[in-house]
Amino acid sequence: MMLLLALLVPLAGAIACWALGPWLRNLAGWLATAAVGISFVATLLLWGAATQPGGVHLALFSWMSGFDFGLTLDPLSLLWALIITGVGFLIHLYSIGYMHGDRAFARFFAYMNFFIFAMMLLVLSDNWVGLLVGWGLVGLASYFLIGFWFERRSAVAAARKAFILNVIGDVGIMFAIFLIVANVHSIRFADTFAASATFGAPLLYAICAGLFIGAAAKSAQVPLHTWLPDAMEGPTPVSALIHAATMVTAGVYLVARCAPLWSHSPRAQMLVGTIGALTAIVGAILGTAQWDIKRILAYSTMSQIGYMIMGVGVGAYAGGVAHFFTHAFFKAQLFLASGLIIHALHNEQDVRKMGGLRARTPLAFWAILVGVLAICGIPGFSGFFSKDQIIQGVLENGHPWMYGVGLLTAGITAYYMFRLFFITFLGEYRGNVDPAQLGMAPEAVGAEVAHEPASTGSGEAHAPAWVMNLPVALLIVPSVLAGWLLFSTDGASSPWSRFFAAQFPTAAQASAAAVPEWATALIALGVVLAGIGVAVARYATRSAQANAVARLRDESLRMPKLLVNAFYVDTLIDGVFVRGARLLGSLFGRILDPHVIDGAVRGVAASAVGFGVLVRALQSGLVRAYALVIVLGVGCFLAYYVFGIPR
Amino acid sequence: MTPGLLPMPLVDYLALSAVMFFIGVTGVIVRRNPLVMLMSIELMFNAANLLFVAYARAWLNDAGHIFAFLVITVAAAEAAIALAIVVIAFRASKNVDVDEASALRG
Amino acid sequence: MSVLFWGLAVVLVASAMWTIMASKPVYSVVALLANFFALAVLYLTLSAEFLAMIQLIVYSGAILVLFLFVIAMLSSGVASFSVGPNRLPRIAVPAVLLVLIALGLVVVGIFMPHPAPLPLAGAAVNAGAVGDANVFGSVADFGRALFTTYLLPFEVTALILMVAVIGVIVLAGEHAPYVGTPRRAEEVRKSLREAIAREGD
Amino acid sequence: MLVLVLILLPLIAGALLFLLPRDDVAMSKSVGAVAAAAVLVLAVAERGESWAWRWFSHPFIAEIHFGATYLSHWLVVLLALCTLCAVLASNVPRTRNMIAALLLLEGTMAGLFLARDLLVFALFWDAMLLPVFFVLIGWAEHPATAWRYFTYNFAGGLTLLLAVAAFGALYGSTDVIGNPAYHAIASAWAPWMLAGFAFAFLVKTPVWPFHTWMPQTYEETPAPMVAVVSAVQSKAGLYGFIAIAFALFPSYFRQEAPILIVLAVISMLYGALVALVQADAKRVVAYSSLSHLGLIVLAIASQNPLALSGALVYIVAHGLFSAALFLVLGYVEEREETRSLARLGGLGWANPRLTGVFCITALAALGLPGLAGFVGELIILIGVYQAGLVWAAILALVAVVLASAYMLRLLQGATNGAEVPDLPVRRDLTLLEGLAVAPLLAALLYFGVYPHALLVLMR
Repeated sequence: MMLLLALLVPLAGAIACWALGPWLRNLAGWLATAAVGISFVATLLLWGAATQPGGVHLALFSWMSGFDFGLTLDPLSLLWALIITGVGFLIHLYSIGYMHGDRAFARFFAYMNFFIFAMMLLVLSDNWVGLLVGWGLVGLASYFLIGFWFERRSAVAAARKAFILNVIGDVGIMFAIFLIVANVHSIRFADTFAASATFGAPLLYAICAGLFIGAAAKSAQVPLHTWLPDAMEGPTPVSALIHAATMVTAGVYLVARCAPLWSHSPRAQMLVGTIGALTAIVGAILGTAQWDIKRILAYSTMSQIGYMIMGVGVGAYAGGVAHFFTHAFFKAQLFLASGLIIHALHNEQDVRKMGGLRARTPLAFWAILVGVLAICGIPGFSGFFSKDQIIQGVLENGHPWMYGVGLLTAGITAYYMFRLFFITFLGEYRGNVDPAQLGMAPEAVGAEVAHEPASTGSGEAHAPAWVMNLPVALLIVPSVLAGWLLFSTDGASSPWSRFFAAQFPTAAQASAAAVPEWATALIALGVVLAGIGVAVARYATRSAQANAVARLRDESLRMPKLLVNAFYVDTLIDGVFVRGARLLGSLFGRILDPHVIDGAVRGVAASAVGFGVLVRALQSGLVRAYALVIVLGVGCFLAYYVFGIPR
Repeated sequence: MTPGLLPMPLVDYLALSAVMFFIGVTGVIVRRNPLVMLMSIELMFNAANLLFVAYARAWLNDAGHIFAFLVITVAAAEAAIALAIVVIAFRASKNVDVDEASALRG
Repeated sequence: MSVLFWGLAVVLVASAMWTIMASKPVYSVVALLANFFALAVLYLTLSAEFLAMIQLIVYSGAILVLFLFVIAMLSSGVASFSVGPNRLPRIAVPAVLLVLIALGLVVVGIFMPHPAPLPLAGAAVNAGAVGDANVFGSVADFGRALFTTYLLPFEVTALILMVAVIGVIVLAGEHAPYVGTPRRAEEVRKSLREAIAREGD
Repeated sequence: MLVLVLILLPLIAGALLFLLPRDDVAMSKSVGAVAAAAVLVLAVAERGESWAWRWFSHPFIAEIHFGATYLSHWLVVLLALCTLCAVLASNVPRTRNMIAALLLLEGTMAGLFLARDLLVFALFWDAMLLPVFFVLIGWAEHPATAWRYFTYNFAGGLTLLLAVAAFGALYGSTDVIGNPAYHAIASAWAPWMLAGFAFAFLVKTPVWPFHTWMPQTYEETPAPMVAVVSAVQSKAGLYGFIAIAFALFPSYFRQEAPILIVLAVISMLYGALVALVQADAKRVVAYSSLSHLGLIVLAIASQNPLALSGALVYIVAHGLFSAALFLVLGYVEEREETRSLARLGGLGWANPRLTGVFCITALAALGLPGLAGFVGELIILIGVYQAGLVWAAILALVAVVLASAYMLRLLQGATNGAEVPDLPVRRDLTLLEGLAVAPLLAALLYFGVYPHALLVLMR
């Protein structure tokens, strides 16, 4: 019952905010926040039961035989549910301040609550269809929130792109469901996993590939990642909640949930690991070329999820899931803190127009500093533990090249995150410098100014400051400390491993790795420090600070086209699929339909008319001709009677 | 004469009627004067009547007479109407030729 | 008897041929009159007294006179009518051939041996209607049949005649709806063409 | 007897409406709504054997025999619901005549779905064209549309009639719908009869390449009528496939199914691709219908029990969301006075309630999980996959992706974008307009979560 409560209260909140929005006004924010809070508490109360073997299970209803629906709460879904509701609660709270004064304040919270509901449905379902429903609804919530400011063309386009790419993911999962139901005749996870040993390798691979298409679309893996940077068109709390902390990690959840399938299919593991590694490094490289603060964070999110996917893909489930755990805190914090900046600078998002913000937004300064340290994996901060565990896990599962990619990515991450930090907080404030001086393209300037119009100039005047500051401050704590859950002297007995002992029993098979764990940590630290060093040299030295304007302009203008255009993936997709589909549609709709098909129909009609014209000649209007024809007919008639018909 | 017996074999009447009928047909087809065409039609009617009467006599059945009577009535009606049409159709025309009246041409 | 029959047959065929071949309509009428007279005599030999009278009165007396009236009327208005269009059309030869073929077929059909001979008198073809041979065809006999068994067809005759009367009045009356002139025909043709063109769109 | 009431009540009510004053909108609307609601209540409340009714029986004279199978029961319920909603939503010039036409359509279509005799079926098949035809004559922008609609569908009706005549001549009875005794027919003429039936059904549904009458008809028919036509009349073809083509000629149907499968898959992709580039909002929905109905035809042609039961779900779902979509597009057109996607936009701020309704409808149409369309899609495709048509299932998934593309294009095109300062009509959704679509959306949601009642075949 508690489980149902945790699931449905956010839905009720969403409906209330949507239906009663005009009457609730600012109360809607508090209502929605309370709903998420209740959901969090309910989930927390189930902790004890969920960590028992078997977890909590609640059967709901059945469509027909084989299609039984229910909810389940085991350590994996418990972790996700807690993060979703916990971090979600803080972000809801923050949004009350951030969205204050927006015309569609209540609608925003309706969408946010709906998102929490959908996400809970996704992680609590005990069957594929329930998961898929959650999966689709999460995509829908994301669509609504990205396109929240729907009067803006770019937001509308970004929302549509996100939705369609997510549907591609849904479709992949649907395909996997066909395979599963055709072979298992049940949609429940438990039945599927129990039967998975009987699947042949090709079938297993096909199922895993289908599921992974879903995971890749939702978790922004190459090449289905292009929606994530565009998704930053949504309000900043949305970016924090959906596109950093929760929704995008659904892919990680899916792969971890299907650990029994993946464990039996090395080919699928290879596929997922490869895509994850590729995403990690591509995201990191693209992160170095961005100027929009939210886009930098978006690419870093993509890169970090690449890590997680790589981890869970190759079998390092605990590490991948742990990275989700820590990442949820520090990435949410980074986004919320950047939201503070954006808010304070009246919706300025371009880091080139920031600078010297340490004094103006001290809380953001500290929060981003902690976040950056955490994401770079500085020892002591949470990211250090989880990231190390993934990198080490990859090696233990026998993929040395992924190990290398992981280390390299860590270095690049350190570089671009510190680049963000230095440009934003050090030096002089550049907000009043002519944009052209900073190398910003004029049309881009126009676009930036138009950002986040609805909350312009309304936020700081009315909203109580603490609703925005408190969540940021609170998130600092887990950002630093969460990683310590993974710490133990012998690796096996950390609280984390004990928590997941039942979920991922195969973790114990860790073969003797070529590199011991402490060495990995040292190497990673070295690479990270090197990355930081480059960032310091380019942005933090005294000389760099002195002519920051000129340097930024230089960098903007010299940025490789390949990076600015994100490896042309978008262009390629647009050119091949979008234009291709439109071309075919025009061809069919403008040529085939009216000319060929209707032409054939008209041909039939024309032949009837032609026959009529032919016969018309007989209709001479001459009485005598008619008489002749009648005689002819009489003659035939007579001939019939005289000679009979030939038999 | 013997009741129920024809003065001549039935086939003779048939042949005579057929010849008359086809003379009428030829008239309708070949002539272009509407009046002559109408008269040819009367010929055809009469050929048919001849058969009715002959068969009535052969079978001693009144129905043939009655039908011949009806045919004469219809012929009268037909002649009246057809002549009216001829009159109005050619009242304003300089030439009397049914081939000129071909408004029904398709 | 056969002399009378064959004599009448010769008159009938000859007058029929004259009717369709006469160069002037008036001659046709005269030929047709001869034909009808011969036919009336033939009816008498078949003991159809009443019909023979009717044949003379209605056909010769009424219809042919009507023809003469029309000829007279049109001759006054149409110059060439007295002659009439008597050119033989192109279809005449095949038409006559066709007619002859049909005639041949009929004759073949009449004289070819039939599997079952035609039932003649005595065979109860229609027992109820078989009359007394002695009075058969007399006016009294005919009248009885007409007003008892065949009352309905007789009434229908009245209807037909009434329709004919109304038709003639409508057609030839003051406000005839349609006067068939070549010009008028061309107009009708044109409007028909337009209507067809509209439908075709 | 009940079955007769279902057919005659709307027919009589529709005829009686013409007695009302021509411009009494409120009166004719309430009479129409009461009649439609009565039919709905009767259709929902009553089921089972009390449905059957037959008049006389004579060797090879058509029997006036009506009755319901579970499929026709659901179709009649759908028909009654859609008609009720359409009557409520009617807001066109000469409303009285429109409502009368809607009721006449309801009566003829109820007769079609409930007919158990092929000849009666054929009779109603042609009769149901007439109300739509006259509505097109009266309201369409081009009269040619009406003729086009009529000619295409009547051609189908002709082959149907020929096939029925042949059937009666060969088997001595046409009282065979839903009669299991007549299902194993072997004759040299059977393929021709099947072809005659199939042609009618293919045109009516429609399936590519027999669809070209549809976009124009849907575009020019006023919203209430097109809602019923697309929601229910298109199902007549599908019903025919299931109840006649499949039930009476199983072996020949199996033999010819590959053709149907190919046409269905082409319909799905073709409709989706063309919908992607249409400039007119109603044409987008029209082509999307082609795509969606292709999926149902695919399900029927696959002959898999799971796919067939999914087909029933999707038949109902498609009926609900296409009716809702056309009604909503009618509302939008009333407000913006255009259907061109290039000129639509900005409803989001001006009409938030309308936007919300539009949103749910469009999402149902693109197969959003949690709404009925998704359930149908999923179950059909599982069945199609089970039937061994892997390639068809995969291509259907491509159509699903395309569906989200064109539906979002439609939805965003109409609702998103900057606020339009000079919107012709600023009025948001009125209560009556809301009531007209609310039952459709509620049913979509209900069956999306719990389609148990529709999955009869699998129980």
